[in-house]
Amino acid sequence: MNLDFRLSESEEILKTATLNFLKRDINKQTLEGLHDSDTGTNEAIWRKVVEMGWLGIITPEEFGGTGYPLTTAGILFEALGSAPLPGPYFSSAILGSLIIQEAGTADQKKSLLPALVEGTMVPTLILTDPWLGWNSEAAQISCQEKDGNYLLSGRKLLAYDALAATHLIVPVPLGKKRDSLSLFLVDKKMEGVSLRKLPGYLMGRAFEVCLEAVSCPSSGLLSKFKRGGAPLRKAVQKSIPILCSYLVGGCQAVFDLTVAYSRIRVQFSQPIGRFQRVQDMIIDMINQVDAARWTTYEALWKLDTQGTAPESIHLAKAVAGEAYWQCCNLAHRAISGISYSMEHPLSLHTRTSRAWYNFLGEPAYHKQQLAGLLLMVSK
Amino acid sequence: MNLDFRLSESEEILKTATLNFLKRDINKQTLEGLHDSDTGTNEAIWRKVVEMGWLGIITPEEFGGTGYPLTTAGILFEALGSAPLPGPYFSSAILGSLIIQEAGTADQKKSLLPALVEGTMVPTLILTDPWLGWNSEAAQISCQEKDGNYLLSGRKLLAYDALAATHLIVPVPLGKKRDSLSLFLVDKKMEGVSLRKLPGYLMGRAFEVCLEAVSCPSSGLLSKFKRGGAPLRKAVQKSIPILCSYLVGGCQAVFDLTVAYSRIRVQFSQPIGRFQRVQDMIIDMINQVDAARWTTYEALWKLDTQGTAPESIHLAKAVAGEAYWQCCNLAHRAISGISYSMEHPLSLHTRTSRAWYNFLGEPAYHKQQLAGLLLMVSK
Amino acid sequence: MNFSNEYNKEQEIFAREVRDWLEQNLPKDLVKPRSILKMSRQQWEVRRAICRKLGEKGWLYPTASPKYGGGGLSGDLAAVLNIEMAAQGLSLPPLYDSGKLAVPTLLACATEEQKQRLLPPILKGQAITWQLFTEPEAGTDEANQQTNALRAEKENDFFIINGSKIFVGAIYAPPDQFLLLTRSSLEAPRHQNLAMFLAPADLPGIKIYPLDLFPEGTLSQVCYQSSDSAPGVKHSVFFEDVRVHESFLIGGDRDGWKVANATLTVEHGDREGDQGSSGAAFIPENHLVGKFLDQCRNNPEVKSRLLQNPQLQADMVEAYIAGQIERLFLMRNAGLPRAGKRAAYAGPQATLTTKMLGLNMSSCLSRVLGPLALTSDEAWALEDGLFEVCARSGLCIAPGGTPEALKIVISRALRIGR
Amino acid sequence: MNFSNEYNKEQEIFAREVRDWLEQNLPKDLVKPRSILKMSRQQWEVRRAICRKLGEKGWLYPTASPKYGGGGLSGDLAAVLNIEMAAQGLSLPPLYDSGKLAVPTLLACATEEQKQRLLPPILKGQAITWQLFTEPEAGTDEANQQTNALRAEKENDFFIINGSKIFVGAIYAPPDQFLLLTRSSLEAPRHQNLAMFLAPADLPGIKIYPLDLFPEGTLSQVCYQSSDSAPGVKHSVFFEDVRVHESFLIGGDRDGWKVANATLTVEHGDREGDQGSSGAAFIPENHLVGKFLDQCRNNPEVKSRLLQNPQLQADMVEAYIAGQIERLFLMRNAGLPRAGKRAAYAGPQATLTTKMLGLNMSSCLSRVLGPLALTSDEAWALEDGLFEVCARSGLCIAPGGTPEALKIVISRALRIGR
Repeated sequence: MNLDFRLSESEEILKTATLNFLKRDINKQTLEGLHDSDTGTNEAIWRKVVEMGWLGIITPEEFGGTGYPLTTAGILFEALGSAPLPGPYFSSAILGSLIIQEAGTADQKKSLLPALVEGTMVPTLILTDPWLGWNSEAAQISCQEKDGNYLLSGRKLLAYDALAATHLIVPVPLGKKRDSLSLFLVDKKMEGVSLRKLPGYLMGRAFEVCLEAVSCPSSGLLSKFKRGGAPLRKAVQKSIPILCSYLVGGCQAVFDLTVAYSRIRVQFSQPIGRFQRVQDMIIDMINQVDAARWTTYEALWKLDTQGTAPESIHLAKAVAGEAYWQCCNLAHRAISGISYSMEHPLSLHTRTSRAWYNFLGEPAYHKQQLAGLLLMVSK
Repeated sequence: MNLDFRLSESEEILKTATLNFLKRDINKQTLEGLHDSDTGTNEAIWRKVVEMGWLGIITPEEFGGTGYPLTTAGILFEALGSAPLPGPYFSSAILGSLIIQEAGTADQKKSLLPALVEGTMVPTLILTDPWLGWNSEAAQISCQEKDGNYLLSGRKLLAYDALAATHLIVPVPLGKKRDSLSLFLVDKKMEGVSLRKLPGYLMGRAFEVCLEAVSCPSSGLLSKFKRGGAPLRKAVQKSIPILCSYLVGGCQAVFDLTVAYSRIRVQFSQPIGRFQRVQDMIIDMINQVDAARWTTYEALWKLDTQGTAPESIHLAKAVAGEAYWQCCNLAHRAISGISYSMEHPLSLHTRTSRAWYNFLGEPAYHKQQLAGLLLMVSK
Repeated sequence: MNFSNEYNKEQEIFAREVRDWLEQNLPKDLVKPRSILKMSRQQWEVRRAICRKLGEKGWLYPTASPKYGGGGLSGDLAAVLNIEMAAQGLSLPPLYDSGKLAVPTLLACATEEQKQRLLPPILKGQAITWQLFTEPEAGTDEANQQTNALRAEKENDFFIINGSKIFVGAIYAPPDQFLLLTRSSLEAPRHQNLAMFLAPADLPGIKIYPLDLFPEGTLSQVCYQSSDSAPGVKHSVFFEDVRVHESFLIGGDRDGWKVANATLTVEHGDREGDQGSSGAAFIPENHLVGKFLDQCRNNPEVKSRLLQNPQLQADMVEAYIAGQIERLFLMRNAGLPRAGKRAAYAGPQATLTTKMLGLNMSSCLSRVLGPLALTSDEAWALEDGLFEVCARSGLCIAPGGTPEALKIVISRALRIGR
Repeated sequence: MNFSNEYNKEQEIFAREVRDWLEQNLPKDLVKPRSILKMSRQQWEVRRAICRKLGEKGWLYPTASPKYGGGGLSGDLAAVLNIEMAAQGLSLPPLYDSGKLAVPTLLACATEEQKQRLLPPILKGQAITWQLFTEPEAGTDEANQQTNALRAEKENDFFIINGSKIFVGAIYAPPDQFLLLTRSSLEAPRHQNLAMFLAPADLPGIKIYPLDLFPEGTLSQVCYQSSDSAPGVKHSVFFEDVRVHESFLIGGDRDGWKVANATLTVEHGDREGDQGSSGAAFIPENHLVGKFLDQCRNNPEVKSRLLQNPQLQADMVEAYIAGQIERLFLMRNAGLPRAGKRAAYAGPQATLTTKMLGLNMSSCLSRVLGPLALTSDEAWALEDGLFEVCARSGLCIAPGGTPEALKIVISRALRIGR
């Protein structure tokens, strides 16, 4: 028993620096603008993000990154979630980097990862289809070989960060076996690629992506042909707890602003936090915040020390995804009136909690996976 | 639109008479004794029950009953649930009578139903097995023909009211088809029948029944051979909302005693009902009580006017079963300390809510049935 | 007992009359907007015209007394009218109008002279009313009014009004009049310091600004009947030295809280006191739950999601159960008073049930239907964008009383709270 | 960060020492009863003897100061001791003893003379203590004491105690002493009118009666570690003119509430203030959830129920999740103080979580396992009757603070409540 819940020195520095940056460079108006934009970022911010090294946080040093453990990336994304800062940072620095690390050839890593770290190559995974959840069977892009190139055609919904990205990572199913798919890295500039943002206040930056006979050279094949399933799954698994960290940061911020309001808002001649009904909402919130936080931390720790942690990953996303959603609901109930204003900080969290709820598997999906693990695994 | 939620005159009279009887003849000590007994009743009470006509409430007049609609029986059982009065009244007067009415031959009805109404023949259905729920596939009794008789062997768990009964209605599966089963009426005095009560404070009067080569004459066959499934299911369906009425009576009583206590119990110099946390428990309770009541009433009304009402029946049992359980939980939380005493009226309700929770299908079973109906039935 | 919701003979005859009348009188250019925010001013005017026509016929407030311009219909026939309007995609009234709160308030508290002057314009559809109770400092605590209405020093048959209201009104300002709660004394104790007005909305010194809120109204307003009667947009209203004559004061100078309670009782769900539009026996289907279950049943992709993840079936069943309970509570509330029984908690209980159902549905939709429940995309949105609107509006449970305010009312009705 | 719960080298060496000692010192006739109510007096005496042996060794209250008879061990080594005891089916202490509340109370509030006189008997396992706070009129409102302890008119170094306590103690009365909260003044204001005693239990005028309750203790007492430390039976204690010398008074005549709070903080879940037996880093597995999941996994009939009704799988997963969250909260509470961080709400939050988990489990068991979860039948009961005990004890969430009392404490810690 060597429980130790301190942050490392570099984690403390990273956390402070990130929170300072958010405080100094991202004022309320900027933040609202980013949320209403189609990319979630802008050039000035992007330059600073590259400077601060966010994009290379888990990319190995040999490729220009800092190669921090996942836990450290979790600390960064927890800080980002507290804003909540939008932008393709998770898509590129975490999910994109991990896919390239897991699936790419030595040459691809050498050429792609440094560009990713420097922010000139921004990949995003085009995975989630409606109805079928996020797992790889869902992919619906067809692929034909022609003159040594691959012709990709099809339509994908709910491609997150597709406008901010320079490249799309497109899984293409080939054959009936679960893992039998290929991963293509498609340059968005290629002919036949088109995007359309899906409207909806709570939708987040999700796009419909249309590929019309996009001609992808064999060098754009990230994994070996038909061998993309396993590395993709591994990358997604490792990414999930970092996404959860972002949600934890959001939960905590929602909790904090609700508590602060409950101390100053007076009704019936006393702060509303004195009323048991409001207290119960706040207690419900802190229980969910803490559950999200500690399931996430443990999943990160297990991944960093043991490499895999299927139960913990499912647990973290099931708990954190639901927690963020419900904390926003509870905060709206506690704060009421003004919280429905688009100018209230809560509304940004509410949008974010909805947008990320289904990404990489909604809580119900992960609970179903847990049920499978609990019932099939003999102790 | 002809909404009318008044009780009929005979229903009002029945309700008043029943509540008066409970008040006058069943004092606290008697009631506790009945709950601790193995039959739930005694000779004196049984005589009065026969006099008051409870046992014949839904048995047609031609067989000595009063032939009231199911709704009227619901009013009676709601009153009984408010005590809560134990005893084999539901098993005999409702479930037993309906099975004989649905499955019995003309001769059987003529011989059995008058005896049932007079309280000399007391049937109980031996149906619920552990694990497999209450539906007829669950039966695990084997049957052999020998010299024109049937030899029944096997063990059944969770046979309710088996000690108070004179006869056991035993479903025996014969073949693979769902409805392919036979219903035997087994006289408990027959050789080879043995009973053992299952211990447990919350268990109710449930028995393990053992049949060792019990020789049942062909006249003991209630339905036609292998044709017992459909009438059994029909009888069970009609019975469920009346069982729900009993649960509704229990819910309401638990609510009433909790509200009364919250008005007089003083902590922090005020009645605890003034505290929002206690109020919220009470509001949660009344919501559940009313949901149980009105889903039950509507199911009864539909059965009386339309003959079937599958959704409404599943809805009523899902809601009422859970409501009674949860109302008891909430009442224990609101009342706390003294409510854990075996001498507190709540403890009788808590026992009863647990004992009936699974009988004729636990809420989860009925919700699963609803899911099936919702998904398969095209509008 | 009788739970039947079918028309009897008298009701069927009246229904035919209503159908005929609607066929002849509904404008041909009536278009159902996708969401209240997409209703054009022109379409709003079309509905305004329908109001007037209904008002002339006495069908805008069908149960109100004909003496003042109401229809004098029974609750059952009013329910028929509601059902037939709903079949045309219209609610009653067919746009947002706090007249249905003002009418019972006037009937309970106004003088006979005021009734004769103020009721007909409402009942005949000539005047649209906004309820102006909520203020920045008066949310759940509605008695905490800071908008002052003080008698002028000279001409003291006039009040001078200063202050502001928030979260009021609906799309397309201004209305014709305000049902306006104010503070009439700076000294008198709480609950004895208020005054209520039904005042014109076009007096000098009144300014109205729209608010940027992300829901378009509560879920029940948006989804229940027809989105036409949802607020769509809420406003701030500012009063600067606005002069209002005492002939618009309802009740006495210090009676505002008593008068407000005549309004709030109806708003919190007491159908019995509701002399407004809805027939006492009108049990609306929960449109949202119905459409959601349709998707589960009939959309093969949703169905396959449900079959692949059976835990989602539990969400579906809970939505079904909640919808049934809500329907039965409303039915009970309609039917029990006729049986001579009445439970004071029943109205707010049903309203609370509806609100919590809305909140839960806003989560249930995303869980079961997935992220497409959040988009209003013309090509991909389900049920023409209904769910996207609901995902936002389900969160909005404050208007008409927060759940916490309703729980205070219920606790009082159960004689445990103060 | 480090979530590892495995022994390091020092811990492994100590664990071996403990295992050896236990093997040599645990009586051979130690039998684990099916339920606390089935523990014979003889078996209780066996545990009583183990207490004394542990006490001599300093292992009964391992982290307490050796100066008074404690073990002086680090929290981690105390945790090892707990884990090794649990492996033998024993908790620490191995029977119900409010000594673990009395010890931190004495350390915080007693005089040095009192510490030297009163601590050793507890720490050495010679004296069993019952906490006597709850009264008929003092439940959640623990300051509302009606048991009077008034100084005698003559010999005013003695207090005369009159009144009664309820829901106190455990199976096999009497204990050796009471941690007794009383009212010491009929005039002084609330919170300044109380006095605390650690008084002998055998004084003239004390009567103890068992109560007929259907649970055998809270679920965490019954299921967590070992049912040995569950109360099993609760009692009423009556005081009639009982004379107690002031040397047993902890703190001043009017300091009872302050002293009680030193106790309540620990009882509500603050492990940091807990100078009692349990090691700060000891994270017990939730025994009940574990056994329940075992059934789901390994009992073919339960598994078939789960596969037939997938909605039940949701219950199973919720139980798993709740168990994990509880474990992580306890782990956090053990680990955070070492990181120099402390959240005042964290202790009562974990206690509340445990209580609500118990309440929910008592329903979950019946839903998933069916009615057999309710029987204690020798032939049919699952897990040797554990679930039957839990179905009753899960309902019992009052002892040690109702959820409502804990929410008051949490709200105060979050600086929103008073």
